[in-house]
Amino acid sequence: MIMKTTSERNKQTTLFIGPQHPGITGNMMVKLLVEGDTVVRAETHIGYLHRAFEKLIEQRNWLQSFTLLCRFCVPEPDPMELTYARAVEAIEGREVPPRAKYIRTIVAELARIQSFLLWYGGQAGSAGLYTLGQWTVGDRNYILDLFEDLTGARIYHMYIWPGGVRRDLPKGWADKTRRVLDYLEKRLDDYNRLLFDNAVFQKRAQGVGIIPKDKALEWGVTGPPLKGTGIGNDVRKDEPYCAYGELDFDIPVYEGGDVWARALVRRDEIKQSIRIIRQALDKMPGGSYYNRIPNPMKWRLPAGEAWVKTESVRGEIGFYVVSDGTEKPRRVHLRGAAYTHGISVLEKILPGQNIADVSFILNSLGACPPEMER
Amino acid sequence: MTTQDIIRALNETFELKAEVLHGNQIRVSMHKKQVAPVLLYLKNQWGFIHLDHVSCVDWIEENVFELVYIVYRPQDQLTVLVKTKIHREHPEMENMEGFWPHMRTYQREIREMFGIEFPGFEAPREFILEGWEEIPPMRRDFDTRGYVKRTYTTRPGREDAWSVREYITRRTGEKLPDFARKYSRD
Amino acid sequence: MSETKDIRIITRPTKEQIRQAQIDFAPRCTAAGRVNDKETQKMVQYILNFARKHSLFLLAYGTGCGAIEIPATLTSRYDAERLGIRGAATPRQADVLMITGYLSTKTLKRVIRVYEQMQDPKYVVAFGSCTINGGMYFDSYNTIKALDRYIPVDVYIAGCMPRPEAVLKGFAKLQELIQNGNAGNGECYRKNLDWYRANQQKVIKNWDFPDEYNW
Amino acid sequence: MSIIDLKGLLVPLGALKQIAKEPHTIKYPDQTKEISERYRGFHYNDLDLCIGCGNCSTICMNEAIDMVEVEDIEGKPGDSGLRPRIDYGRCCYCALCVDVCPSGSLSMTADFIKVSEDAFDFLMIPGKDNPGGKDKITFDASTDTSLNLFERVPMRELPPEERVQSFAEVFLGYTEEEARIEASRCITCGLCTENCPVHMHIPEYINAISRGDDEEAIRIIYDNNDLPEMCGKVCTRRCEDVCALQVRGEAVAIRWLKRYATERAENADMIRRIVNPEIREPNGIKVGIIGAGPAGLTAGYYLALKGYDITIYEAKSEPGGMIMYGIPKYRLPYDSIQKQVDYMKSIGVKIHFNTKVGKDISFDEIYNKHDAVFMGVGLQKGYTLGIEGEDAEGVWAAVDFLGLVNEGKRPDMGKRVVVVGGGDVSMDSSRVSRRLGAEVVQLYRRRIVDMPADDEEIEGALEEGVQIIEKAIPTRVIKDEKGRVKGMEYVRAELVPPEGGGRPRPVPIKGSETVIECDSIIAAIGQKADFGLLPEKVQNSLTFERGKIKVDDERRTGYPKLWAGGDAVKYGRVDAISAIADGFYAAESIDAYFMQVKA
Amino acid sequence: MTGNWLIELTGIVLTALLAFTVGMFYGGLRRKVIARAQNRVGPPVYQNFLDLLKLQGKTTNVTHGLMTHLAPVWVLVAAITALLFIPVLHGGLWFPNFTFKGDLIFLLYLMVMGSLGMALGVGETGNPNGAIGVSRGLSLITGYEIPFVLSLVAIMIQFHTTSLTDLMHYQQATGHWIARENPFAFLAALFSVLGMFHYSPFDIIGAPAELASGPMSEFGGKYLGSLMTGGSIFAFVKLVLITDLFLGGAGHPDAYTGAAGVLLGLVELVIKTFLLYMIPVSIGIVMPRFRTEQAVRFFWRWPLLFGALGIIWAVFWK
Repeated sequence: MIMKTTSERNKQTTLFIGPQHPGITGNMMVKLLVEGDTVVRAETHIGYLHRAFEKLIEQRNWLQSFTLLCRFCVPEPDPMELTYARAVEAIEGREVPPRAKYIRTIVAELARIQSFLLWYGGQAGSAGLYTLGQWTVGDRNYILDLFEDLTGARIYHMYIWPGGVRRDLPKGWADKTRRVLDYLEKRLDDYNRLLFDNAVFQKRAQGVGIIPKDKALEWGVTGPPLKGTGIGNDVRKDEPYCAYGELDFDIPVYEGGDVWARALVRRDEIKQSIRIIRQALDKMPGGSYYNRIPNPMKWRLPAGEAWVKTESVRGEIGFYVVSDGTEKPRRVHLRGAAYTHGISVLEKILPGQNIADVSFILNSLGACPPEMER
Repeated sequence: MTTQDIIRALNETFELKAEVLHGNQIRVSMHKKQVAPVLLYLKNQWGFIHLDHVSCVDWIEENVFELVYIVYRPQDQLTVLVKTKIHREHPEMENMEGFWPHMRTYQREIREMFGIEFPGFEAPREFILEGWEEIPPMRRDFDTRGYVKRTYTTRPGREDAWSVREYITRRTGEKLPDFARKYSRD
Repeated sequence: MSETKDIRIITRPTKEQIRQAQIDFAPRCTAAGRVNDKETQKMVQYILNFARKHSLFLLAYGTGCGAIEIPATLTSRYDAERLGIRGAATPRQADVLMITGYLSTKTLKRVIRVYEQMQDPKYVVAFGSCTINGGMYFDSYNTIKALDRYIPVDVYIAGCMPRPEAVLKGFAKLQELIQNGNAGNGECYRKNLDWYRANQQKVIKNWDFPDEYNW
Repeated sequence: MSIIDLKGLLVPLGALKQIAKEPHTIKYPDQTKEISERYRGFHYNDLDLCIGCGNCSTICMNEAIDMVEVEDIEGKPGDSGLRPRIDYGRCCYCALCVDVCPSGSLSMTADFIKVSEDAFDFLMIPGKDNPGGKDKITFDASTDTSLNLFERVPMRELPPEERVQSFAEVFLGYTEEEARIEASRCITCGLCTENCPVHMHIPEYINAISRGDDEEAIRIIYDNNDLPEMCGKVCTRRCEDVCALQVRGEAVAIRWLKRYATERAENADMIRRIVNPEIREPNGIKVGIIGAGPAGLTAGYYLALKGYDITIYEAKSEPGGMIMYGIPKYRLPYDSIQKQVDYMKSIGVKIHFNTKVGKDISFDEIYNKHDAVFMGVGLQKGYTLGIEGEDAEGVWAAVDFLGLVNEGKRPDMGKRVVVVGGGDVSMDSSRVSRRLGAEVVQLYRRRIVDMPADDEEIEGALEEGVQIIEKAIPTRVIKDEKGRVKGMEYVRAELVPPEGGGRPRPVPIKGSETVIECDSIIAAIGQKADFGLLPEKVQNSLTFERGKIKVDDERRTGYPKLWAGGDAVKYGRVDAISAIADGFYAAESIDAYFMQVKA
Repeated sequence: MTGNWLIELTGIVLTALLAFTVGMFYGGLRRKVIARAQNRVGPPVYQNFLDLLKLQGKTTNVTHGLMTHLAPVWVLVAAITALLFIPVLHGGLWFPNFTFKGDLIFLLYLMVMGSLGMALGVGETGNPNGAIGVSRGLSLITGYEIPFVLSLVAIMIQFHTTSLTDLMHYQQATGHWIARENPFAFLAALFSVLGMFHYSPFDIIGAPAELASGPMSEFGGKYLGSLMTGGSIFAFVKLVLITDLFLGGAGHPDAYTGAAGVLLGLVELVIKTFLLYMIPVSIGIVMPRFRTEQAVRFFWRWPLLFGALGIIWAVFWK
């Protein structure tokens, strides 16, 4: 078959990266038309993880939906819960106690760190450096342990719900968190020496997968890829939610728009996240952690709509939530960051790249297939 | 620049009724013919260069689809929700894939999930689904549970379950009339 | 009051009926015909099974959310490689197909293809609730509900998602089955191919692959 | 980059120093990591604590939880007898079921490993299949973290000082908002219906209220209760005793919600319009009913709906029987009863007032005139104290006293009143006496907590200044020379648990006699029926038990074509809702009987 | 070597067995070392044997044609043939070899043979990943072969011989390793070894994240087992070759005699080859993968320079 296509397309080969492919995080397919080692055209095919969440949510009530939502994007469930909770609170006008806001901030930032650690593994692994992945994914377990202590689960926490958070911080959790952060900070140096000081990685990453700065916003690029082009937009700073307005942190910005710049942004983001968590732990207010909702089976929201955005690891995610005044949502529509990154942006920047870099670029954009197709 | 300026500009230029939704979010509804000019106006004149989201809501009771285009201006975090309603029978919307590159993705999704056509839009029809033969699944009249029942098999072994209400009713001999039953659980 | 009991007997299935429905649900030939326990099986078979159980190549195919705990299982904290479990890049080299959670119909099509490409003895490990009875997505139009209707399954692991410990326990179970000669359903699949195909085609409406894909 | 980046080649080699370090690996299964204290693993259910309400099954969006029959567990009021079974082919471990469990029996454990080659192996009845889970509970919901709302919306009431001034209604009823909130607390399990004698459709009408469909709620209520407004105010609300929320918190205010709903219908016409019952064509069968109490009215109403020709004979001048004459107006205003009786009349129920059977009309006449007779005569006579001096002037039977007051009379009770007893009637007597301006002392044989009276009533009485002396047994009424009551002697008692077990028995303590001075004494120690209206041959064919008529499940007496109900029969408890149940089921039975005759 | 064919045959079998065992154990050790560097325990050292046994125990096989069928055999044969022309132990009676004048050049050819066979086999499977992998492999070979050849040429010039045995004789007679005599040639060869082993950063042929497993994509079961065996023997061949060329080889006809001598020689061989093997392994642990053109460029820069320097050194030495 390959011979046929080769002759037909005149030295051009069709190559399928995925859906079963070690270089793909999650489950998607990039159909490449390659000439030699160079990509001529790229097409993203999704739908392999479509679970029809948005249809299912129409069948669930407002509280039941929150268990589904965290499954939108597997590596990073918490921003989904957070965004949904904020959207519901916006429609209902429900207040969130300050303690809950701080706890939410910590959870969101821990989720960011663990997701970045996973990304380290993916980014280095797609370049063939498996050692780093073994370290970071192994150390990620320490954060998952924290989650386990706090929420009762490793991956799907189902912890942030409308009105606040589900349980209070357990005893000794803050100290444990600090210890883990100290450990991580030390390990981060190890990671960076292995990855960022590595001549081969620098060679691989620099000048690859460039997103032009002047097009970035129009292309719908957000999050680390946007900061890697030199534009420092971040929802946490622009429209502070949770406790971000009261905490001190910086938005790392690097010029270049290539994989390297994006990697540097992520490297610095982890440090900022550690800083945010430390501050939040220090400033943690007392009081209630949960503004009780009515009986969930009979909880009705007033008719209305809300559009709420959150800065996730991959970029900004948003929920468009519509209530028609019943117990069930009319529509909960997710705008995932990967929605643009994994499809339109990827298709735009892949042509001209080496096929060796396809999954490398895919990882650096933070494409998350389950988020794209829901 | 404030929300009021945008609202005034929209209202004066297009004779619309824009209003504040939450904080610095503006909501504006219009006829579907106006959507493209308004979006272009917002993008080019006012710097709403970031298309945040395109969503569709099925209001089956009113027999309309509501399309929502959310654009965002990064300088001062202003958001405009441009909304329009289109008829559910033969729904059509203007093809705006040239405005933003990811509009294409959104339009493909909406075409597949709601069956809204965009004349002149030439992307492959299959996007997320494969070999779909029913009505577009996100339409509210698509009965996902019925479809599941027809198509898939669930594991047997749970048929001995009781509804608590029914169980007690049988025990006590209570006769639950039909008009009351619809308020029962399950 | 007495009549209610009668209604129950008429309208509700008995335990035996339920059990029968379960038996009829999917072919079970794991134990049929090729039980070779320690006493009867030949030495060679025993040694081969020993090697098989200690050398499991997993196909790197993240079909669902469960894929997120696979890295954790394979990396330094839980290190499945010390048990001989490691990843393989292509179906030809793999022994174990992990169905990590829900399967959308679109993925199912690829999974079937991958499963058929794998070489005997091949094992299928099903992760999480979704593979057993639909899990969270029991009313979703796009995911299958019971995996053993479409491909034979050796081991199910409960959880959503199964923790790495549970995953390792699942592999331990698989190893036990392999040693006893009870794992590996490729033969069963071929024998009941018509039945499986009928089920598969019921949910996969478009059975053709893209042209270039048919290598 | 320089031509050779030595640093970039050498620095990463530093990673090799990890070779010398101890691996981070946890060698599962030889080593295990401790599972955190909040882990959400498999479920555990405390089968004794579980009440089978099925709320877990309802909240589960994955339909993972079935309610199934479990060996060795029998249903009883307040426990459906079903227990949750969880399908781990569905469960997503969200623990919403734990958070909504009203009894707190369901929790999650640190167990999470279940591996099987059989896909049918993943159904588990928590608690039964993992009895060891109790020691591994990691995730549970306390009353603080539970999603159930354990606190009831408080009912607005008059302040005690104001109450004692008049017979104005004490409880003011829920506002619409309060009712919606209170109704939304209900988890719609339906356990309460079992304890209701008439098995009202409680979850359904509460759900209707919570959804804002008050008129639907009224329709559902009238389906098997024709005196709901009365019930909404004075029902003994045994449903609330078995409410799922009552296990760990306050029961849903079922009675107040019923009251809220029924009060939406302001008059008989509105009731008629809202309920809009289906009335069958008249079938010409005549049924006579003796007594316009709750039992009689109910039987009459439901038979009338079925097309029967109903005539009720009532001795008094007002309908309602005991609820009219026995319950003080501050609890049940006159209008409430009148409204409902008017509605019944509009259905076609005929009531002959001031017609005392046995005096104005003979039983035989009624029996001959009608095809069937239902008798709901109630308990009209109070028990006497049975102690020395009880014939003194100023010693009242509570029934007589309350009847008199409800008729609008204001008997002179003097300054100090002693009430004897601990039931609802005694409370009514005490509180009415307070309203008549007397100081009230109430004597009860056991402790206050043992009182059969409604807690709300006891509380109200205490608030209004009624002094309750517990563990006090009256021994003697002290008369003055004119034969009037001057005081009462009582003796303190101690509670001795009987040998066979059961309720502790009060035993007098010798030498603890005390005398309290008083002007009147009200004996509220129970009532008995008066069957003088029945001819001897009828009486002979009936079975009596403890002074009450024995009836079968369908409220048939031993005498042909005679049904009986209400307080005067030995079936269920003595309260209005039981009487309504008697009337309701008697009506069904009568209907079934004639259907059979016809066929 | 003497004409006793029985001893020779035993020698051949023993050599092959030795190469196979040592190669497989090295594979296991490599996995263990990598695991420890990655903070984990790693598989047992004998893991590769289990893997091989399992692969051979696969009951079904898929073939795409004759060449696919032959490719693993080809690789295996090439490996064993190459092995036979390498003096495993210098002067050891039981580990003979068919060295002859000019065997170095012959070896050069033999070592490419394996890859060539693979290429032909993969071509028939039609898997695009395999095809790309093969083309990458061929580019890579052109990359590392040139410095390697230059380094060999330098030695040939320097010592006026194309016979491995002669080189070993020289080293053992003088006690000077060629690594010392011509360090530039040694460096060039060392860099080439990095490429030959296809470990990071030169694992571009079977790069999992890019090409699934490249040429191996369509080979499973017994094919993969044969490839694995061939690979293990090849690894041993490469290591022994470099040891013989630059590190003095192992065994000494005078110092080690009899069974004890053979054993001591083997110990020396294992130590030398293992240390040598650890070089590509360590680099593989810490380096990500090059792109193909980067890899080729890498070889054509420093290794090539070292090779050229080696020749200059050889010409002007003495």
